[in-house]
Amino acid sequence: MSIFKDKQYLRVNVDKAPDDSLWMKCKACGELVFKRRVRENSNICPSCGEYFFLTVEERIEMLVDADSFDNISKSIEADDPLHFVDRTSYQDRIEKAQGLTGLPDAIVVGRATITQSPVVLAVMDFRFIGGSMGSVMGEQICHGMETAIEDRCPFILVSSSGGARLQEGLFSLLQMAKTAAVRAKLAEAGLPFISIMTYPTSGGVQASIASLGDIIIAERGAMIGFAGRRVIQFTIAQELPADYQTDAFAFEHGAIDRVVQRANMREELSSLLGFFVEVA
Amino acid sequence: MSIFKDKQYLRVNVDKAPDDSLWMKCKACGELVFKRRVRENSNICPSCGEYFFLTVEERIEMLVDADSFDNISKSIEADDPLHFVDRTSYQDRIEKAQGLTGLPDAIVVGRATITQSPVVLAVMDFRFIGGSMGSVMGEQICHGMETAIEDRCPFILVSSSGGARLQEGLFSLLQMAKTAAVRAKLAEAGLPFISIMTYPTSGGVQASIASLGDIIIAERGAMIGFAGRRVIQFTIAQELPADYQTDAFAFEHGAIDRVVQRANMREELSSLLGFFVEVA
Amino acid sequence: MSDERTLDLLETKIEELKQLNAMDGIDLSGEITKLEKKLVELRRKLYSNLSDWERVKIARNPKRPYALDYIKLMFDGFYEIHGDRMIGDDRALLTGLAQLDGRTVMLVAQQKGRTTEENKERYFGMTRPQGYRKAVRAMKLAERFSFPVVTLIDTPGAYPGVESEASNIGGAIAESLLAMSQLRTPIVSVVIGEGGSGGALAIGLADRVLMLENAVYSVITPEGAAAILWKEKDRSQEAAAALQLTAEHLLQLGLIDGVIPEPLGGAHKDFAMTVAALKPSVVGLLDELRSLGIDELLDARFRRYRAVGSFRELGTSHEASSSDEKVSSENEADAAIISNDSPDA
Amino acid sequence: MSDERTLDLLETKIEELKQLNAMDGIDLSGEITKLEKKLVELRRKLYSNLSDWERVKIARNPKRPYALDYIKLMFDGFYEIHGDRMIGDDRALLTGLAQLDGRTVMLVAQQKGRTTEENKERYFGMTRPQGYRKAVRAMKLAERFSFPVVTLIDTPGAYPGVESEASNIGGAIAESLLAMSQLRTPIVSVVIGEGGSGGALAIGLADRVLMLENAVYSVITPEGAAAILWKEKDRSQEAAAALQLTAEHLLQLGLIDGVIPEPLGGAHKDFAMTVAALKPSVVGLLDELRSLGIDELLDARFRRYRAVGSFRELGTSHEASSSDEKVSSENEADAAIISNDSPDA
Ligand SMILES: [Zn+2]
Ligand SMILES: [Zn+2]
Repeated sequence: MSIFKDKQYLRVNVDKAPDDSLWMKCKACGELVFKRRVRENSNICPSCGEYFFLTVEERIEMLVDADSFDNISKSIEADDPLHFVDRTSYQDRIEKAQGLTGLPDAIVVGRATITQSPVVLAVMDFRFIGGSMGSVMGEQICHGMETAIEDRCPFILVSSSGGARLQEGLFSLLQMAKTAAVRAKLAEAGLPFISIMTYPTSGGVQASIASLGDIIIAERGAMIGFAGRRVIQFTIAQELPADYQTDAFAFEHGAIDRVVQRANMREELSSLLGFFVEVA
Repeated sequence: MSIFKDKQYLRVNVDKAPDDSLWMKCKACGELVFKRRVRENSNICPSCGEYFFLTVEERIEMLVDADSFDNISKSIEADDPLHFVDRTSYQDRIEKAQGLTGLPDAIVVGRATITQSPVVLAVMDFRFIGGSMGSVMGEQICHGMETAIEDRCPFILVSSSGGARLQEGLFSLLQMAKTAAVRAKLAEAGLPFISIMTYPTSGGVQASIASLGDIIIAERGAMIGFAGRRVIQFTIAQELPADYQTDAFAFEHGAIDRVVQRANMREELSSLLGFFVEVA
Repeated sequence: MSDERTLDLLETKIEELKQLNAMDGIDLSGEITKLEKKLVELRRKLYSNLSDWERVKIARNPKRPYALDYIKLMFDGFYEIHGDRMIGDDRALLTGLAQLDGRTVMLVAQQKGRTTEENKERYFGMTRPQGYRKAVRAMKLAERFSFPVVTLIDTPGAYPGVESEASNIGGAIAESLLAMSQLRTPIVSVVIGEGGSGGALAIGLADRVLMLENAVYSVITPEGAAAILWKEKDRSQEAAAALQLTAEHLLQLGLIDGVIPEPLGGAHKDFAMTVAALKPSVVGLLDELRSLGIDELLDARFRRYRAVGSFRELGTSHEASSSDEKVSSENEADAAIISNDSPDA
Repeated sequence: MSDERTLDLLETKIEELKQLNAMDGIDLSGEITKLEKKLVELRRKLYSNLSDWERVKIARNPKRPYALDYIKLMFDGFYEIHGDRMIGDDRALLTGLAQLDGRTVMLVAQQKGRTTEENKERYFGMTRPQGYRKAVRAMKLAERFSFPVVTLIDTPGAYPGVESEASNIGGAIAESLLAMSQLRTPIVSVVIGEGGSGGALAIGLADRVLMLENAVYSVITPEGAAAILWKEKDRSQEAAAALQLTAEHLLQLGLIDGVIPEPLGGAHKDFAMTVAALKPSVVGLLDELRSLGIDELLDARFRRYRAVGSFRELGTSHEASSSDEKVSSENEADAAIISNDSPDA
């Protein structure tokens, strides 16, 4: 059963394909664990506590009131303004990612309620070309914020992204500016923006919209930062500490407000939204 | 000859008493130096380069166009709201400081021109109870900023202060808030505030008005910081680096815009003011 | 004269007598009642006549309610926000959303530690630059949503030292003052313990300022003043009196708006009673401030601070000094080379 | 085909011939004129057909004019201001007042170093958090006085590494974008050399964006793209072409407002000529922007950025993929785990 009321954007949902096995092997601890138990456990390994990626559907289901999510994503998909081809064409990457995720791009936006409080929620899907931000994601985020302004309700963004989408070149880079500009409108309207950073929130997403939350909450285990380990080793060959870009590092250095366990995120939002009831 | 056109506030000017000697001994290098040469050299030791304190008159003379200074200080002096007595009474300290400096309190405010640009200039005198900020100084600084707003011209403050004046208790502390509040009005009026920090700019003066300049210029050799060495050794017994609270330390850590030789300060202001000609 | 410890001992004895009374069926109730009356009387005597220095000691009493105690007892659902978004998070200054009487406020509160470990984490309640910058961030967030700001002041002073200077502690305090003077939402500050100089004022530029009865608020600690002005540290009691740093003095001087009574013996004797006295005052002030238009509020705040100061027309009310005595300017200067921030050791 | 070095050699030879001509009275003027014509022709041929990768190399040429060269040649009286007022001063990003055509502007300019020593000081032109925070301070200062802001972009990218992350480099870039989107004064940005990803854009959210003819502006360096997408570093030339990072491409894509022609061979061949081409464009744009009301200006800036992006109605212009091939999501994801900031080594 899909949590999306409106399924028009969902072509194929790989997760809905019948499980070919009831068991999975945890990449972190190597244990064979029962898939259903993993799912019931917020997609956290019951054996070692490792967080597995969530699909957009799983993430939404975990955060909002049952059946409250109304997908309002704009009916758009990536154009290919540069006719970009590397080892494969951008067009092909998009189609494959769509096939894999059942989503038009790496983000879904919708209206929902969290303990009856109306919100606009946007959730990235890392499986879709690394959750990278191209023109579609930029537009959907802005659409989400504008809907929040119309509805006079909070905007919540769950980031899971490696950064800008390379295949759209400067178009992608400029989404950082675009989302920042619309975020200013949300602030002018006096409406809260809650940014949730999950594994990973980095590059152009971390250096723009994700870092502009009134409140920034990291999911435990999130990787948060601008430049990845590879870039640093490539550029300045610096030794990196073990806690580099961990949630704890970001917290210690004042970049985020709170670190929250995945299983507690809904309650966290519920309690936070309570303070903003009079705002809307 | 006094540079003050209006001498009503000047009772005795110690510096005008006849020199009992043509020579002085430099505290820094121990050399006997010719007083007139020191004076001609911006009160800098011709032998070792040590900066000596400037009186308010000397400072003003060094900065503004000849005979352009018009003392507009409010005709006020310290009250003694707490009837403060330590080893001696506050009343006594005030009177002695007035006798020593010929000034009603540790600051003088006036209109002047610098290479023909009109400014309001306020200058502290460290000899007056360590240039400490009590109610009179707070009021004179605000009066200076308000005059700048009336005249639509820049405001320049030359700080030389150990901090708040203890003998006025919380009245002194609140001058930090008072000057900050009026400084906001200057900003709203779109007029520049140039803060010049000299030796020393510390405590409550550094932690309020002096740090709120649009542009902050340190005189070479300035001591800049919040808590003095004694306080730190007293409180946390920390070892302090040699450059602690030097101009170089403040510059390196981004607290100030520039460090300028005393002899070049007038030219510095002249060139800076040139950029603000269209503002007034 | 009896001091607090003696009275505490007497209280313990009375408790013991009560237990005896209950256990053995011996009727001591008459004696107990008399002793209890005596205790109240002695307490009243002791505390009705506290010296300023004794109040300093009460204000610093580690049993005294701290910010987190008020947060627990006076507010609902504290949602703490952390970090200055630049270099770090200061645990000596807490910021967060809370409900007061059913409405959201932004709390900015200085927090000391009770245990050695907690004091290490909280730098003995001394705020660092990242704390003031977090405070400014929190206050601007509050402004965006028209949440009033409530600040709880309790610090020996801003944290001194190389690390603080390297992050421009003075500039951080100054910027906080500037931000508060322009903040377009009501601000109420309460000095709940130690109002330590610039480090306290940095979050104390408010529309209304309250003090608890035994709180103190001063340009410098008595110890610092004694060392600098009297050149003798053990003159702290005298310095405490001279500085007029108690709530009562400051109310008389017109520098604060109200004094919140504490239970006999001090706020630490009864947290609930303390909160019961403070809460309606803060709620009432916020209601009053909310009823003003925002421009009216900011005008009034400006006028409040524009007017603060005590001076007189030149030469009006005392004779010009005829003293010929020359004082060393160095010595005099020395008297003012202080930081606004010299916490007691 | 002849490359730049060959032509430089030819130029030297012509100079030598000229000297010979002058010294010995031998008349070589006819031959010299012919050679000079030939040189111009060869240069034109070479540079009229530069590959994108060749432009990347020109954009990075250390002989190219840097911010300080423009400051010297194009502006009058640069008054540099330093420091973020919080933790430090970044020498890879300069801010200060300057006069342009007789009027004050605020310059925000990235500065690379030429010597090893200078590069150490300037972190090879890579901006740190204190640089972006200084930039925001400078821009807000400009706003207070209605001085327009001119930014000169020239960076391989923001400085990566532990120190930067510990001061929240990503947050600093984001805050700069937010501030620029709301800044109530005109902003003109010029990419004068390397526009390196988020580190460049952080000071490039402007009312008008110009690029020099041989400047580049890209979401990632060609080397980074080659490493991530092609998995082969020596595919940088191909990546450079695919990224459409040149001024000409970006103008065609509608992402910038104008291209400033450079002297034949690149801006480094003639600083004065470069400035002569750039200066009137910037002056003209500022005049145009100054003529707008401030709200109109901000509206237009908002619409500019609100509109940027290239996408299409779902399913409109290409067939749904029927490919059954399953790609590893890990592999795909990998393709995007990049920083916006991967300067070349
Ligand atoms: Zn596991
Ligand atoms: Zn000397």
